[in-house]
Amino acid sequence: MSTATVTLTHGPEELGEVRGRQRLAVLLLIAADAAFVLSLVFTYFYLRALDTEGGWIPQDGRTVGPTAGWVIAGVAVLSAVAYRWGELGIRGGRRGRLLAGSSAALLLVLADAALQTIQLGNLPMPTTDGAYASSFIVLAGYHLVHLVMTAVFGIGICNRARLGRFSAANHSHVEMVGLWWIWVAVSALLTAFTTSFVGT
Amino acid sequence: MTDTLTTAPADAPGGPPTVPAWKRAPIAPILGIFVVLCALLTPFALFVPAHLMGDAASAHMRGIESTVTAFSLASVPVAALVWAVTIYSIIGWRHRGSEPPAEEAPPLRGNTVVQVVWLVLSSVLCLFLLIWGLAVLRPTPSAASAGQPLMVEVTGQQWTWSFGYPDNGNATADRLVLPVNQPVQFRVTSKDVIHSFWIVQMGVKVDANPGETTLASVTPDRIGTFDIRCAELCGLYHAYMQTTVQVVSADQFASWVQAQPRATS
Amino acid sequence: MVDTAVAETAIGREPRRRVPRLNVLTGVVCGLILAGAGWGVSSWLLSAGDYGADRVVSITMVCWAVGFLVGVGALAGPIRWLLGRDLSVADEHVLAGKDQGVGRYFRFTTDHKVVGVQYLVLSMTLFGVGGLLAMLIRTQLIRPGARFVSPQTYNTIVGMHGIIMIIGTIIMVSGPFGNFILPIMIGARDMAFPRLNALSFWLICAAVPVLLATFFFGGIPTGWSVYAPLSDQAPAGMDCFLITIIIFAISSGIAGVNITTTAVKMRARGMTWTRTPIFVFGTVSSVALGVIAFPMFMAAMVLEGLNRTTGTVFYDAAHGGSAWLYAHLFWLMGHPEVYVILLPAFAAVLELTPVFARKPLFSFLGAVTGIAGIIGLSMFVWAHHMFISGWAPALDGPFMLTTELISIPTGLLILVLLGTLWRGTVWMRLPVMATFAMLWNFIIGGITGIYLSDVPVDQAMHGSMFVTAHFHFTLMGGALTGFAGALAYWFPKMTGRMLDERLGMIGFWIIQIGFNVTFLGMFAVGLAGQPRRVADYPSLFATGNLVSSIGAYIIGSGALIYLYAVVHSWRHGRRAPGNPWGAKTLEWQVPTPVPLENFTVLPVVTSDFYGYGEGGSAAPTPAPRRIAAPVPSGAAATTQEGGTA
Amino acid sequence: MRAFVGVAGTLLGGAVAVALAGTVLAHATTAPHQLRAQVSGTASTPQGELPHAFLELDTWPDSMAGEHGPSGGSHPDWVSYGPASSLSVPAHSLVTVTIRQYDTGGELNNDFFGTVRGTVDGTATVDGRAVTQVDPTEVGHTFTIHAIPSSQDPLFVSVPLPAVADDAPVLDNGYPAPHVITFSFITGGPGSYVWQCEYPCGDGTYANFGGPMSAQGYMEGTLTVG
Repeated sequence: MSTATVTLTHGPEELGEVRGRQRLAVLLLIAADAAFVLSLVFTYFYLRALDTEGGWIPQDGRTVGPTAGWVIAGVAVLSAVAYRWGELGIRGGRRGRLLAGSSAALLLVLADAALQTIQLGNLPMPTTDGAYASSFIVLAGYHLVHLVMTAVFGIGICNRARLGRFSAANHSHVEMVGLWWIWVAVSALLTAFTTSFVGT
Repeated sequence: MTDTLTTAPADAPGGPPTVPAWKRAPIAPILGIFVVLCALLTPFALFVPAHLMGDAASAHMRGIESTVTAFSLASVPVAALVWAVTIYSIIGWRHRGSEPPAEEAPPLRGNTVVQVVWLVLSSVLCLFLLIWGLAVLRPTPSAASAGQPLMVEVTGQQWTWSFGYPDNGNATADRLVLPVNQPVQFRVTSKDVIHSFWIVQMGVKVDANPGETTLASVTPDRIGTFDIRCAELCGLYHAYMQTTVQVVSADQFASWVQAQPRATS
Repeated sequence: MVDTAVAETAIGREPRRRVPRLNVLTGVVCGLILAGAGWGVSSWLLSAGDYGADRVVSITMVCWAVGFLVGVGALAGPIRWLLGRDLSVADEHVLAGKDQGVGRYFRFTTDHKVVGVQYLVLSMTLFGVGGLLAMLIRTQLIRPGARFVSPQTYNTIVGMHGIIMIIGTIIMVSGPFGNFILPIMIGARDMAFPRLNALSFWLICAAVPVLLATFFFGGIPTGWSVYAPLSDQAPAGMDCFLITIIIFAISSGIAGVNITTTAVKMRARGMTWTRTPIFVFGTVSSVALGVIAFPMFMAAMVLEGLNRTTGTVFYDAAHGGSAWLYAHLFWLMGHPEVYVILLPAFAAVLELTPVFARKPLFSFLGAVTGIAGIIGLSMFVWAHHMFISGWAPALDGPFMLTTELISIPTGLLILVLLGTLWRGTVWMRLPVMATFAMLWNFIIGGITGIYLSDVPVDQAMHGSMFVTAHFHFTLMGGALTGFAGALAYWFPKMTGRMLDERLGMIGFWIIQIGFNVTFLGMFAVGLAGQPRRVADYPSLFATGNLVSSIGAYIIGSGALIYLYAVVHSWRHGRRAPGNPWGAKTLEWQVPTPVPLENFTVLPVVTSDFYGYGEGGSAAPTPAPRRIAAPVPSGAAATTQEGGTA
Repeated sequence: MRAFVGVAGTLLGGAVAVALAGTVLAHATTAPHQLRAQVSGTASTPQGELPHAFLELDTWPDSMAGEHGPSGGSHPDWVSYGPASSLSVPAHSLVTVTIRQYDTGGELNNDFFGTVRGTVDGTATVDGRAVTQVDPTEVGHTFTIHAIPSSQDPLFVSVPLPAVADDAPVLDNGYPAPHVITFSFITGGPGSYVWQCEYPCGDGTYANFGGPMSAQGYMEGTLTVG
C-alpha cells in the first residue's frame, strides 16, 4: 500500500494550521475581489481611451475633480493604519489597544462611507450622460460597497474584542480582517488614482 | 512519430530477439491501424471540408479553403496516431471480468524521449499553423495596388442589411450588387446592436458595431449570386437577417446602380 | 474569516440552543415572503420611473435569494460571529448532519459528503433541464421553415440551454467529486471551511429559480453570451439572468477559495505535491482559475445591470460606451471558463485511467505541466473570440499565436492518457469507457479548435454552426464524457452501491454515437455557412440539420437510459465493497459508507498512488486495510475547538 | 425484464417531458389567427395579368385595438399592428396593401427606410398622393417584408408610413385621424417571409428596438405566400 498508518491522535487541529488556511482563503478572496476591481479599472481606462464618438466627457463638460477621491482614499488608509495599530496591540496581548484601534478604524470607515455617499449624492454630471460618469460612479460606488463590508467585519471585531475573545496567542480573525482592511485601503488608492485621469 | 514510441522500455519479453522491435506487438498492429486510418482520413481531409465549404467567389476564400484542407491534412497523422493507440488498447490490451486484473503491465512512469519528441512535434505543428495563418492573413499585394477600391457602406439594423454606394451618387439598395474583379471596400456599421456582416462564399466577415466603422475588403472574381448572412445573434429576427450579393459585369453594375434610389439625405 | 475554524472562546460555556432545524422548505417560504415584500415595496416606490420594470424585477429577485438563504439557515453562522456567540461544538455537529438521516440532504448541512451528493443531484437536474431545451432546439431545426416555436421563444431556449449547461458543467465535477471525493483523497476530515461549502451550494439553489424565472419575464433574446447592447434592449428576463450570474459568480468564488485552500493546506502528512493525485491538481487549478475569472464575468453583468436599472451607458456607443468593452470582460472570463469546465473532467479521466489500465500514470510531471500550461495560457487567449469584431486587427497575430500554443499542453495531456494505456491490462469496466470516448471526441474538438484559432479560417467559421459543433465536442464530448466516467468510477463510494454496468454501457455508448452523429452534421452545415443560433435556415442546410436532429434524439435516449441506470442503481444496486476497483488512492481505503469525519486515524503518505505493478506489490485488497474504529462520541468534537487547547 | 420496463418508462417519461414543454412553449407565443388577403378580380401588371389580392392593416399607438383584445393583452401600452400579424397572400398575384396609420412618430435612425422599395414602380400612395419617399424625420412606422434567401423567390418590400401630426383631429374611436397608405407588390412562388417595422418605436429600450419591436404580434409578424 502506498500509505502507512500512524496513530495520529484524532485530536485538536493546530492553531497555526488553521491560521494558515484562513490566511490563504482570505488572500484568495482578495484576489477575486481584486479581479473585480481591476475589471472596473479596465472599464474606466478602456472607455476613456476609446472615447467612442467623443462621448467620454458629458456634453456640458462637467466632471468630478480628483481631490475628493484622494481625500476619501486617505481616510481609508488612515482607518487601515488605525486597525493595524490595534492588531499589533493584540499581538502583544493588549486587548484594550485592539478595542481602541479597531473602534477608531471602524469610525473612520463609517466617516469614509459618509464622505463617499456625499460625493455620490452631489455629482455635477447626470449618470446617464457620457461614459465618464458611468465609469466614475461604478468605481466610487464599489468603494462604498467595500466600506460597508469592512464596517460589518469591523463591528464583528470590535464586538468580539469588547467581549474579550482575542488573546496574544489566538487572534487569527483579527489578522484576517486586517488583511482585508489593507486591501480596501489599497483599492481606495487605486480608485483615486484611476479617477484622477479625467480628460482624454 | 510512431517509431519513437518503440523506445519505451521493453522490459516485457516480446518476440524472439531477432525480430526488430517495430515488427513486434503492439507496434506492428498499431502501425497497421495507423496506416489504415491515415488512408481513410486523408481523402476525407483532402476533399470533404473544402467541398462542404462550396465554391469560392474570391481569392481570399480560396485561401481559406486551402488552409482548411492543409490543416486537415496536417492533423490526419495526429488523429490517426491517437486513435490507433486507442483502438488497439480496446482490442489488444483488454481484460474482461469482474475482478481487477493482476498488475502485470510494465509500470511505465514516463519516457523522456517520447515526451520530448511529442513536445517538439506539437511545437513544430504549432509553428507551421502560425506561419501558414500569418501568410494567408497578409494582405495580398494585388489588392493594394489595384487602384481605388469601390466603396460600399454596409449598415446593419435589426434585422435587415442596407447598402450604400457613396461613389455612385449615394445609391442605396437592400441587396448587394458588385462588379466582378473590382476590389471592394466595405465600411460596416450598425444602427443598434452588434451584427456581423458575412459574405459566405467570399470569406468576408466583420462585425457591424454600433458607433464604430469596421473595414473589410475583397475582390469578387466570379459572377453569380452569393449569400450574405448575419453571424452574430442580434435579437428576434436574427435568422432572417440574410440577403444576397450579386456579382455582375462592370457594365451591368453601372446600369444597375444608376437605377437605384438615392439616399434621402 | 467568518467560518467555523476556531471557536476562540468556546471554553466553559453551556452548550447553546441547537441551530434551528431550518431546511429547504423554510428557505423557499422565507424567500417567497421576502420576494413578495420586495416586489410590493419596490413596485410601489419605483415602478413609475424610467427603468421601473427592471428595478422591480431585480429587487424582487435579490430579495428572493437573500430570503432563501436566511430561511435555509445560511446566515446563522456569520450573524452569531458578529454577535460574538459562536456555534458550539454540538451546534457544529447538528450542522454537519450527524444522525439526521435523509433529511440532512435538504438542509444547510456542512458535511462535505452531503454537499457532494447535493451538487451531484443539482448538476444532473440542470443537465435534465438543459437537455430538454436542447431537444426543443433540435425539434425546431428538423426542417427549414419549421414554426414549432416562435423566434422569440427559440432565442430564449437557445440562451437558456447555453447558460444552464454552462452552470451545470462548471459544477459537475468540482461540485460532486471535488466536494465528496477530494477531501478524502487528500486525507482530510472535511473541507477547510465547511459552512462556506454549504453556502456555495445553497447559493446556486437560490440562483436556479431566478434563472428559470427568465422564461416568465419575456425571456432573453441574446444567447448565453448576452452580448451588449442587445442585452440593453432585452425584456425583464434579462434582469433575472444577470442576477443569476452574479449569485453564481459569488458561489463559484466561494467554492473555489474553499477547495483550493483545502487542497493546498489540508493534505495528509507525507502527501507532497508529487504524491498528490492528479485529480486534485485538475480540480484545484480549475477552481482557482475560476476565482480569478468569474469576478470579471460578474463585473460585466453588474455593469449591464446598472445600464438596465440606472441608465449608465457602459455599452452604449451613442453615449461614449462600447460594445467591445462587454466582449472583453465577457471573454476574459469566457475562455478560461471552458478550461474551468474541462480540466476537472479531464483530470478525473487521468485519475481513473491508471486504475483500469493497472499501470502508473504515464508522466505525472507531464500531466501537471499540461494542466499548468493550459491554466497559464488560458488568460491570454480571450481575444480570439474577437478576431472579427474589428476591435484591433493588429493584435490578431499575437492572439492567434497564444491560442495555437495552448494546443501544446493539451497535447501533453493526450500523451499522458495514451502512455498510461500503453501496454496496460485494460479492465473493461464502465468508467474507463470515458477514456476511449474522450480520446476520440477530444481529438476532433481539439483539431477543429485549431481551425478556429486561425484568423483567416475564423473569418469563414466565426458565428457559424461549426463553432457550435466544435465547443460541443470539447465540452460535451470531452468534459461531459469525463463526468460520466467519473460518476461511474466514484458512484460506489458516494452511494454505497454499484452502478448497473449493462445499462450504463448501453446508455453511455448510445450517447456517444448520437453525439457524433449530431455534431458531425453540425460541422457540415457550419462549413457550408449556416449561422449559429438561428430559428430558421435556408433549405440548403436541410440534410445536415435533419441528421443533427436525429442524432440529438439518439443522445436524448442514451442520456435517459444512463439516468435510469444511475437512479435505479442508487436505490436498488448491488452493495459496493469499500474498494471495488482495487484502486490505491485514499478515498478507496475508507469504509463505505464513509463515516462522518472520514478517518478515525489520519493517514500518512509514503509514496504516490499510482504504484500499479511496481515493486511486486500484491494485488490491492478490495477491503480497506485499516479498519476504522467507530467514531467515539465527542472525539470528533476536539477538531473544532483547537484554539482552546 | 424489470430493467427493460424501467428503461422504457424513463424513455417515455423523457419523451412526454419534451412534448409537454414543447407544446406549452409553442402555444405560449402562437399568433391567434391569420389574416388572409381577399382576392377580387385581376389586375394588369408589368408581369402580365395577375390575380389581385387586397390586405388591410392598421397601426395603433397602443394595443387596445387589434388582435390583443379590448383590454390590450399583457402590454396594453405597446404600439401594435392590427388586426393581425400573421398574414397570408396568394402566390403570383398583385397584392395591394392598405394601412391606416394612427400613430405619431419621429426620425428614422436609418434614412434607408424613408424610401419606398420593392413596390410596383417604386411608389406608394399616401392619402391619395403617390410618393417615392417620406421625410425621414416624420415617419410613424414602416412595413418591411424580408426573408431568408432560399429556394423561394426573393421578396423585399419596405414602405414608410408617415407620422400623424401631434395636432391631428381626434376621431370618435379616440385615435387621431389616420394617414392612409396604399401600395402594391407582386408575389412570386410560395414561400414564407417575415415582416417588421423599421422605425424605432419600442420606447424606453436601447435603440428603441425592444418591447413591441422585439415581440411577434406587435410590430412584426409573418407573411405566408401560397
